[in-house]
Amino acid sequence: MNGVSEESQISAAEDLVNEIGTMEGVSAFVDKRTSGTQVRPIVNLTVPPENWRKVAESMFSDHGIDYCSMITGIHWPESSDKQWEVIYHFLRTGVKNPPIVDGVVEPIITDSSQLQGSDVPLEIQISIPLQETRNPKVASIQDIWVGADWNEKETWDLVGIDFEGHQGMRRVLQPHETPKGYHPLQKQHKLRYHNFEEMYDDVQGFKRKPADSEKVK
Amino acid sequence: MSEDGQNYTMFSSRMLVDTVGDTTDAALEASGLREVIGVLAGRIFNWGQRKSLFPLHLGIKCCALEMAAAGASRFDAERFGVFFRSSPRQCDVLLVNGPITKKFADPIVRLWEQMPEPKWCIAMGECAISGGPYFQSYNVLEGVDTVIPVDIYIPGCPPRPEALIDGFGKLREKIIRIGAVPSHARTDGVAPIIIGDE
Amino acid sequence: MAEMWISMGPQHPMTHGLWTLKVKVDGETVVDTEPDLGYIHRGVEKICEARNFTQITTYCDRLCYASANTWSHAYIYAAEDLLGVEVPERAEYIRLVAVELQRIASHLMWLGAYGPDIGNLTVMVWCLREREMMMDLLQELGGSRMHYNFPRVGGVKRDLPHGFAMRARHKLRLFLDRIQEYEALFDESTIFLIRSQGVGYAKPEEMINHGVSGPNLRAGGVNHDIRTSHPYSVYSELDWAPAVERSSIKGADCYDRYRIRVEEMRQSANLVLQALDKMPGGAETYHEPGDPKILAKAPSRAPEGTSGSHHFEDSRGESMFYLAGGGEGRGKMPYRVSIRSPIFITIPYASKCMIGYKVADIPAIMGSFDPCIGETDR
Amino acid sequence: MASSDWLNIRGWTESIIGWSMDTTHDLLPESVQTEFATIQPALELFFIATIMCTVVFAVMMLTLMVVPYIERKFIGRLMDRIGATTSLRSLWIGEGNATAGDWWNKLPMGLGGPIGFANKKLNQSFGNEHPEETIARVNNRGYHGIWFLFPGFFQALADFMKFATKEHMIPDKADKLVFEVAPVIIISTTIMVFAFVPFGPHIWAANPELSLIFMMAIFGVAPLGVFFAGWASNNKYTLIGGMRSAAQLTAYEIPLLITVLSIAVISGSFNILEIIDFQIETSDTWNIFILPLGAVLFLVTMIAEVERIPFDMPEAEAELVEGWWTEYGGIRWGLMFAGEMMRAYAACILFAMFFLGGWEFPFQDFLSSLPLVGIAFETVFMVIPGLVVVLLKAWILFAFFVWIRASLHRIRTDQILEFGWLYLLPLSIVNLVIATFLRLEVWTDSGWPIWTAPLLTLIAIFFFVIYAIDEDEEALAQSRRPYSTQALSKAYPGNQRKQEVK
Repeated sequence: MNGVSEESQISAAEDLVNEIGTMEGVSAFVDKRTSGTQVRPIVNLTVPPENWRKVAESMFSDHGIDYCSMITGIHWPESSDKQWEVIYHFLRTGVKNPPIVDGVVEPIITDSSQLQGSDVPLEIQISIPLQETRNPKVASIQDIWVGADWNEKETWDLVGIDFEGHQGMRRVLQPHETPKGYHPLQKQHKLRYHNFEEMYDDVQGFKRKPADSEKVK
Repeated sequence: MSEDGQNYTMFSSRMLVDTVGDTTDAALEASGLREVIGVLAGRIFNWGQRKSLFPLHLGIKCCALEMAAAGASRFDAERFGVFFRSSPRQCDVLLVNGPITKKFADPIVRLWEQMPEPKWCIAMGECAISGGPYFQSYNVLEGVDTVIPVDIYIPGCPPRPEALIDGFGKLREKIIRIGAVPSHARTDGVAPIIIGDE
Repeated sequence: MAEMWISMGPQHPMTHGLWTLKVKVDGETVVDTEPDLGYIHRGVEKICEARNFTQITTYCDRLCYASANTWSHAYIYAAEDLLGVEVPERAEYIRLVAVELQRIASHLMWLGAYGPDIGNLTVMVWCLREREMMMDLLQELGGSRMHYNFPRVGGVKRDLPHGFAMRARHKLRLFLDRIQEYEALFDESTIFLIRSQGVGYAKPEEMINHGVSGPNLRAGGVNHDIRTSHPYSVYSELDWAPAVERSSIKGADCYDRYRIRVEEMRQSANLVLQALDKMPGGAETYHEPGDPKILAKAPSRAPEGTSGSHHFEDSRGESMFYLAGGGEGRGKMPYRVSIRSPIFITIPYASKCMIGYKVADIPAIMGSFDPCIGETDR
Repeated sequence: MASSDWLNIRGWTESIIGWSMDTTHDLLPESVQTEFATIQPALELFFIATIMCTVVFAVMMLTLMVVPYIERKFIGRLMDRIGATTSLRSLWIGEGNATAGDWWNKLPMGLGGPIGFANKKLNQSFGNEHPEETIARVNNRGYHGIWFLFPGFFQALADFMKFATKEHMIPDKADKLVFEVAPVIIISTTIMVFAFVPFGPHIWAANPELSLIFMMAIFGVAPLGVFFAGWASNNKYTLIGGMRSAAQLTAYEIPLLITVLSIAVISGSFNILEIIDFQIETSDTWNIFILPLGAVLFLVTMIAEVERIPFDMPEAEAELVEGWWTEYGGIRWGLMFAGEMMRAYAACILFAMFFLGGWEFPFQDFLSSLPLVGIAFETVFMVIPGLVVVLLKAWILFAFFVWIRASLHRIRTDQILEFGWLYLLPLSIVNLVIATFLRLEVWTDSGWPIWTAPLLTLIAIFFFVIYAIDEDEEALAQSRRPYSTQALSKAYPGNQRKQEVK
């Protein structure tokens, strides 16, 4: 048994939730999910966009969350409470700087099942609902976690959520000459041949109707 | 020495080359040897072109790994004279092995134009033939033949290395039938060959 | 010579795949680099919003084509998290065998591509010869050579075929001896040592902050492996420890990244051998496809508001899927699929690692980070 | 020419030309004969030179076909592959089921008949209907074609035919004149090197007194063409490739010349034929046993001079696409590709000439002096001309080059230059000092004293073994890896890690 033990991970998740839950506007809870034979606690936070920057700085400095995994932007045009949503995923690697022994890095290869307290690795999922419809904005965390830099560029490029304070925002995945306002992952853009009838209608490409079009399919 | 302006040599070598060329032409014509040399040389050059098809070292997506596997030791493509070069100037087959996105459309056309004639294009894998699983995507062209004339289509996602080697075999058959002539001199109407449909 | 920008263009033997690295060069030393991705961006996230949960596995196979199984399993774990499915024990073991075999094949593809980067073609052909052995085993599981579409939400498509365990054990033991050949060609060649030791330093704490993960991170002495830090599947049942490299103070160089991957190949081979021995119900028994022992019943709709995510240890780093439920067809299709590609985050950092080294070092450094552009551009 | 054998092409041509000149002299009318007599020697010399040049060129070009065959097949075997299998057979069988139809009917003057007949006959005996071939194709065995048609041998010919028919493209912003001149420089100088290479005691084109210096001079001109090509094709990669080749070849030209000088010092003359005769007659020991350090140095500098794998920076595929010849295609690139092969071939022949005793069979004297078997060996040595021995040695050496190419990686440019200036240059000077010392002190008129050759080779082997075994015991004890990152690997003389960690 050399994976991280469940109890220590769940207790570490609870401590983190209690600490961060105290910040104003933040609602936090531990979501327990099973993956394979292991219970997997995830720290879930919902943060209003206004004080997201403050929460991010405190997470990095006080709670040692050092690894930004992914940023997702979702466009909820029909949903009632939010128009856009930005979901952050973080990992606490719980890795202290390995000591240097006679000029060589001596990595701490401890058996991960004995890890306790603050150096237990944790998963954190943060969702930020945004209300305004025209141009959604969220504070950028590029300078805290440099790993989030290209994630933010990609989210703006594909979903169109702007990140204030992000230097060098440019199109990363799309061709450079795509028109300004075009962000494909927004729900109003449809895939080609989205509804199959259209594809069948134009199967020979000369707008001819397929032979069995009147028959009830 | 193509333009006159660049021609620094006092003695115009092109004049010498032209005169020598014309006289030998006339002599061969008279002796009927021109026919013999023309036919035999045609066969030898055709054999040469067929037996050494250099594809471009261009890997777009998963079919690139099947291309590498075809070049490796189990399915050895080099048995048939297929030797991967990485500069378009030295290749005569453009093996397109992945989806062509809008961003890669004009670089691939530039690669195609950099290749000297006579050149052929093999569309390997679904993505190169018709956009494959990404035919609905906003960023993928539906097939390479929207930008480049294609000679051989190899279906499969990804096609097995044997299919790729069979594709080169089909290309050799096409070369032996229509000759290793530049594309403008080709008799059109020769439908592209699709592996496995005969 | 005045500084000039060279663009190592989309078609370039150095790039494993299609991307451009613009390099500002002063004479032979690299002054500044700037990656330009997006040449095979095919909008997989947009297409997956119009596909149901089983169809998406085929797209995830084709994300990173060198390790198709690891990516389809990463997606399946996230989908099971979204749909809340309990996977039978035997299916987890079969999945572990498939993923670890794919990790060996992916590392072999990397080693094969790294050889010509430094100038030796024999390594490529040897590694692809071994990779064929692994692909034969995976072909028995999934049916095709490269894209297997093997896992299903709630289990696996088919049980291990008859005689698979015997063939796998034989091939893995042969492979464990063959690794000595690569080490002879790499470690005992002085030229490889001077080309890779002390080249492309990457400091561990910088790497964590830049989001680099997987073998590139463990090469710097950081013991962070998703399989042990966030255990999933049955990795905690087998006894193994993540391979961590003891690098120099200035950080991990190309030689460490090479050593860590050769170590991981040995480790994956041992993991598969252990998994085959410990398989519940024995590796030789065969269950019909769809048997509840290998495939649990799974709901096919995810109501709105539910979400599922899962971190996964891919052969290149930490890959992750986030699925939001409630898409079209009353939830049969996901509302949003978000994919974390480890190489998409590593390439900007790797290109910054090259500053100060020679033009001839660019392929050595870039190759050692094992870029796979399929997953980068999604 | 002390050593000689029956294949005396030069002698024959001289006698034929001399006889024909004299007969023309007699046939001419009296009035012209005197003037003809004055120009007769010059005319004779001209005809002999042209004939001998064509003979040497023909020998070189025909045997050059073997070099790419060795390269493709041997590297294929090292890489567990079959390599090229293009053979003569593919001339008459079509492709799969497509054939070119009866193309011979288009031939005028009834030439078509015999060709068509031959085609049918060959197809029957060695064509597709051949039983083994179809069985081989059925169970997917690697079908190489009929073994005695040399599968793979004609791949180089097929490649060259294809190069000949490719379109010639000049990049529009390229410097056109230099773009055209550069391949001419490279190819012509490479072929001129063979003017001084004697293939046999009587098969050489030119044999000036200082043929060694002539050859080395011409050998060093090609890199100038490489630099021109790199500059002219107006492409960043080729520019860097051209600069690298210029820097690398200056760094290796000097140690090469000093090593060749030490050979001249040992053999006592600058003429290659005399060097070989020195090894065969006067000293009766090959120079490799006298100057082992010189042999190693010559090999290393020659590999760098010819830009093969360990020193392959100018056309390094990995980062420079194709290096200096990226923009060349078609026949110009084909000729430069063949020129590259010729330079490697010339390097192998030179090594055979300087160190392996030219056309002397190994242990020739010892074998023929054996009591019983000696006569048989004697006749064998009489029958085999010197040309065959030289070619065999060159091909075996080229196989050694290919073996190096298959197993070593590519060195970085600055490491190449550092290695050239800091290690090869001093070593070659040391080698020159040894050569002069051996020639002045140890050399007696009757030959080397008995102990010199074995002693020098033993010293060389001793140093080689010490240098080769450089694994680090305590590093091996600690970890399973032959070279542990932390334990300072001594594999490379002044390695970087030692300075950094201090």
